[in-house]
Amino acid sequence: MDRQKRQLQILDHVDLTLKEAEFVSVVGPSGCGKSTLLNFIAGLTPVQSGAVEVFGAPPGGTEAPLGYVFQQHALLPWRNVLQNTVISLEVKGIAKAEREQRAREMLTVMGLDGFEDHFPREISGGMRQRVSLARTLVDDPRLILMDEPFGALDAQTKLLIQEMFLKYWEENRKSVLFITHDLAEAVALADRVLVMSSRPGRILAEYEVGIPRPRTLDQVRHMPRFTELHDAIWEDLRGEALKAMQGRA
Amino acid sequence: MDRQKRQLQILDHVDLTLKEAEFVSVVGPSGCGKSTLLNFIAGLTPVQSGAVEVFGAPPGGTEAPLGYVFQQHALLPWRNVLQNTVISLEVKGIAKAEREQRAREMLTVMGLDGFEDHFPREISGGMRQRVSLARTLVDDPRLILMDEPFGALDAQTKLLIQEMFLKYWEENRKSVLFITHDLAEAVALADRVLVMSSRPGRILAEYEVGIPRPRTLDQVRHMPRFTELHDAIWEDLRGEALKAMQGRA
Amino acid sequence: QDTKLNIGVSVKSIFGLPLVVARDKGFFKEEGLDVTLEYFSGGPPATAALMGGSLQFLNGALENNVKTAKANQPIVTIMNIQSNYAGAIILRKEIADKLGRAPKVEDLKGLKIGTLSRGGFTDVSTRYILKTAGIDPEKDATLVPIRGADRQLAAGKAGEIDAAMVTEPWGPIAVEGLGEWVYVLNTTVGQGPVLFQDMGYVVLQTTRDYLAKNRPVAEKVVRAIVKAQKFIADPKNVEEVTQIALKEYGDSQPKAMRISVETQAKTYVPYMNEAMIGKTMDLLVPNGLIKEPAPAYKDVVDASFEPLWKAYGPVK
Amino acid sequence: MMDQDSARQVTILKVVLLVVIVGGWELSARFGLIPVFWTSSPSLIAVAFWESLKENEITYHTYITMQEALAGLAAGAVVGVMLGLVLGVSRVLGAALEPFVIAMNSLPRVALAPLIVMFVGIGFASKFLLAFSLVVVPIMLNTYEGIKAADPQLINMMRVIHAKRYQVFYKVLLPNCVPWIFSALRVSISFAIIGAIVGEFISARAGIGYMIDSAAGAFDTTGMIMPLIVLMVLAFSIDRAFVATSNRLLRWRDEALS
Amino acid sequence: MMDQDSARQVTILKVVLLVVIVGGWELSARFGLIPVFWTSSPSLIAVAFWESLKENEITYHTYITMQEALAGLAAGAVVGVMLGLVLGVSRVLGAALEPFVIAMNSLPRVALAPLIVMFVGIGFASKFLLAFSLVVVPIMLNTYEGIKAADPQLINMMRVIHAKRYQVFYKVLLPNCVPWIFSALRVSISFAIIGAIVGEFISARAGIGYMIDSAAGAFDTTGMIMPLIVLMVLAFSIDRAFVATSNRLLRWRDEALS
Ligand SMILES: Nc1ncnc2c1ncn2[C@@H]1O[C@H](COP(=O)(O)OP(=O)(O)OP(=O)(O)O)[C@@H](O)[C@H]1O
Ligand SMILES: Nc1ncnc2c1ncn2[C@@H]1O[C@H](COP(=O)(O)OP(=O)(O)OP(=O)(O)O)[C@@H](O)[C@H]1O
Ligand SMILES: [Mg+2]
Ligand SMILES: [Mg+2]
Repeated sequence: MDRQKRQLQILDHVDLTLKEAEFVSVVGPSGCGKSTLLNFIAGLTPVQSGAVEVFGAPPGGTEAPLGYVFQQHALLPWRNVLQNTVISLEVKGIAKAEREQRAREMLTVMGLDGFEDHFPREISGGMRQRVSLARTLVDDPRLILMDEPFGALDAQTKLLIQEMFLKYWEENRKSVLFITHDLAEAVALADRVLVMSSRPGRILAEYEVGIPRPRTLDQVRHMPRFTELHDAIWEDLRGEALKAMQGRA
Repeated sequence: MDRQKRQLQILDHVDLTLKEAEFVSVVGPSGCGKSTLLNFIAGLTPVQSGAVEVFGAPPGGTEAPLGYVFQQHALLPWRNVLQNTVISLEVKGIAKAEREQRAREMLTVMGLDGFEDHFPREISGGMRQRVSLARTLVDDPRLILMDEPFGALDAQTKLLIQEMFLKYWEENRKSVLFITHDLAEAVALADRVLVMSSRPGRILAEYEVGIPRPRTLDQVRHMPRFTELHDAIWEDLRGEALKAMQGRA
Repeated sequence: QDTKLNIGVSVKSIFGLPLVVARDKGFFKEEGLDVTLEYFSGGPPATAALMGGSLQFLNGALENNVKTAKANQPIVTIMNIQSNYAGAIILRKEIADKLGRAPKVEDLKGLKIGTLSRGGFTDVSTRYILKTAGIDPEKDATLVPIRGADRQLAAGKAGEIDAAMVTEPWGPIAVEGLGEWVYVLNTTVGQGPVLFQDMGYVVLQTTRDYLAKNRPVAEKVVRAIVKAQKFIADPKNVEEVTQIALKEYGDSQPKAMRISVETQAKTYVPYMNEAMIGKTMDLLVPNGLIKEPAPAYKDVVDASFEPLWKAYGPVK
Repeated sequence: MMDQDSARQVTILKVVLLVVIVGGWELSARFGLIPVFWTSSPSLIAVAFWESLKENEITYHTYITMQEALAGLAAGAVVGVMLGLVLGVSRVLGAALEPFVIAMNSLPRVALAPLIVMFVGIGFASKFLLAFSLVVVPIMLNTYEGIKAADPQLINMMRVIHAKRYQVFYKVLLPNCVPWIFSALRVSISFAIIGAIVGEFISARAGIGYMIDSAAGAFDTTGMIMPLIVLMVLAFSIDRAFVATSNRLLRWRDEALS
Repeated sequence: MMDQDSARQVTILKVVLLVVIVGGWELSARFGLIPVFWTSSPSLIAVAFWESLKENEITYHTYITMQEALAGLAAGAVVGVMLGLVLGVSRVLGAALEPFVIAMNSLPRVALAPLIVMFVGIGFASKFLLAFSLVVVPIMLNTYEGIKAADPQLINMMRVIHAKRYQVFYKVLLPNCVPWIFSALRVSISFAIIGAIVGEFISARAGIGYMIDSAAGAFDTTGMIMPLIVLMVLAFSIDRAFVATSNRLLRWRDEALS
């Protein structure tokens, strides 16, 4: 079936096709266009040249079952955890009882039961990012775009949330396009890692991770393949990252 | 000589002595009192009970040759890179020509030559944190307190700056008390890692890293001792980190 | 059912006394009118209120009507309220004391004289008086406009002005009440140029449109006010009128108020005549506040109310 | 952030300051250091207040002024918020209108008294309009700022979940303005009162402005200052109540008003 | 952020708005939709302006008013900044004085005119004082806020390098206030002008307020509106120049004024 394969073509000879239930990480120096890529796919930025297709349709279509997790949680500060989680269902016009039930279930999966009434400012950064995940996942998207979702968390919280998300994903495989600066994260979570060059963004290299699933982060760290991939990618990127840092902010 | 050994006693049975030219990392869950510990030593927070001694004197003495690197760069936004770097020398009343020469040298060491005239807002996050390092190091402190100095950087920039700082430190050994949430960073840089419990902060465990110097980060990642220590510390902390995250922000 | 009316008074000043008496003595009520007096912070906003329809009648200076008539605005005067300019030039006591005699207009040479506002009645009158005494108001004296008589006295106390042109009852308040000033010239008692006598100082105005539709109401108003003017003029009513004035204008200076009421009592007369337009022009033209030619008497005054004025009786 | 100790110090200092100001004024007046005729004194003011209270005068005039001010404030808030929203939603229109609005707002309203009286008459309407004209622009500009300050990421989030434009408006832009509107409302309280009083100076039969004007005409300094002080206390109490209410309503915010 | 395209649209819309407002006013006046006697018309105003310019009148009066306003602004800035710094440095005193200052600031100054005349007389001083009294409080409060807003981390950094108190003040607190002071100065420009004009309404022999007052007495609406418009244009130009200067001086900041 042609909806099994999603055709995504972007920007400066960036040619990328995501398979159903595949987890693809994208790494690249700051400012190389990673976020722009996601915005093209989500239909947030109009495509100037080239073609982007999401489930066979142009991006931004009203029915595209897309989820987007941002680096900053993007929670509405005046809504409590539950009200934030239901927003996509609310916008769709799903009845209150149903949407709240679904949201509560997803919050439980994320380990947030008991915090439904809290405002975003009252919970920790790690919890906020999990609410943001719950909000995206409750809508049951077929493709999840994630733009450095754990980039703003402290290292330990990040480890915890990576573990949780990895477990969830392995149980509910969905297509994921995951942007990160963290090479360890990219390798540990994904099936495939794309390395982008600095502006104008091109795909420099592509690695099949090849670590079997189900994984746990602790195991992965011990695998020679992990360190090997990490080194290889860092080899690709070191020069670009240095350039990116020395450019103006 | 008694100034060779610095006696630091803090808070809830935290007993810690730093050796000359030793690099000690402190990890612990959010809110356990790590920053408070540094503030005690720096004399920013008055000590309520117990004793803190810095080079044999109470903290906050006007002559204590201390440096402090904060998580947020703490640069003065209205001063350019050079003016920010000289501030501690300026406060001491060192002549303009001399202080600027010393600052320029340190900026060169940090790879910032050519950026002397830029305001903080005009340079990248990684460069700002390097200016902050240069400002601290130009004063030639005997003890450097570092509070998650690389915590706000993106993962790749962090790798670059860690490398640079590691190299600098191995050439100019100074005592360093380094706080971080990032276990890999703690292990890779330090001679000794202290693990703190959640509030009230106590020292849970202490690890001698034992990886020979000079090190490079790439090498360190491949060493079994590195992964082993990482796992051990994470074992100690996982539960605490989870608790810290679930508490209110 | 009484006819509700709003009558404006351009400034809260004793020149509106006939309206206050007509209201408080029930003369309006006798005519079947329910009158509310509205005080303003000057002629322009009051005239604006009249034209905007918030007021049916306005007690304001004749000069305002002369100006509006020249600008073809449909405002018309239907009776006189106070015929003489009730003002006085006063001088600070310590300056007068140095003279060692009663001050004269000539003594104002070189002094700073407070007026209410530039181009306003006190300002042009002061200039006229100075000129008649051979003093050039531009060169030989300094005229300082200060909003509000209380502020004039404050400015005098602060040493900012030496003399002031004040309207009733501020003359008596300053001289007899506070004892800090002395009279130089008091037009209310007939001193100064004849121009200030029988000049149509303050008049009752309305719009031509309103008059066309409500002539009977206008007649009732005129009748009530004429009755009040006559009441004020009767010497045996001085005490009662003083009490009414004190209640309306503040009771801090009862002695001064009585003197003010007594001296003004005979100046509240309803009559208008063609010479009044000329006197107003004589006052305004030299100051560039209005240009020749003068508007026709009939364009300013509706003399058809003259029969009602006669109820006041003869004037000496 | 302030610890309990400093908080107590502040409270004590406030009381001390109040005593020094009021006491100093009273004593200077008693010992003739300042002329009572022009500056009155706290005890004279207190007596005048008590008299006025007994005759229900000050209460009545305060009621009138507050009625005008609050009506102007309410109308100004409604219109200002609506205009601000329109400008904020249509950014081009907003950016184009902004300089005109600011220029208009810098006019001294008192100078326009004849125009106001001509077009809206005297009575309630003119005071209302002055209060309104003083508050509508700040409220409008703040609402506009509130819309502009909405986090673009929140709007992106709404677009990703296919929210309609009106949903973005009601669920993001509008709530985002609320703290901005509240802070504009807070400063507008005294603007509205000033507007009402200036309106009363042009022409009025009641209200604080009328009391002050009458007292000025009667050479009564105490009578001028007393209503001003009542007004000051009232404005201050309203401000406190407003801050308390807004901190309750906006408890989702990081920072509270003080 | 605005792209070039919208920026052009905004400029076009501004011109269109200006034409519509001025043109609409002129046409309504010509066709008698509004009473010219009360509302004047752009062409009448233009003629009056030209006449006044030829006789060097409007320039002279504008000069007088601006002198009063700018003197008041300058003095208000100096005193306001000093008070703000004192309050900010001594936080207890600042917190204690704050409510008094706010209460004072909510008084309508116009009502205090007789007292002002009494104490400083008429002439330059009273206008200066009114302008001063309107600007000093906002500048003081903003300076105070600027001190309070100083990043505690910067102060910690200074303490670690053993900076003396005066060094912390000169090298951190003071520069940190500058943008706050500038933004207070910006809003204070129109406050100062309003203060000067209100002062001129009470008593003056020259200035824009005097021109307006004289024109009002002569029922000359054109003569009233013309100086107001000159003032508006002037205030607007000063604002633009100020924004440009401050963006140059404060180019170290993340965000520019607009
Ligand atoms: N709104 C915009 N206007 C102008 N340039 C933009 C805009 N957004 C992005 N850019 C530019 O496009 C390039 C790509 O930006 P993008 O945000 O996609 O990079 P990124 O790879 O996500 O960077 P990072 O890793 O820092 O998030 C950058 O050089 C940026 O300067
Ligand atoms: N100024 C303060 N007032 C009250 N409590 C404070 C203050 N500063 C810190 N604390 C509390 O003291 C505890 C220790 O704080 P500290 O900042 O030292 O933790 P930390 O280990 O540095 O945390 P993090 O990893 O998040 O930086 C925390 O629980 C915090 O809530
Ligand atoms: Mg990005
Ligand atoms: Mg900390």
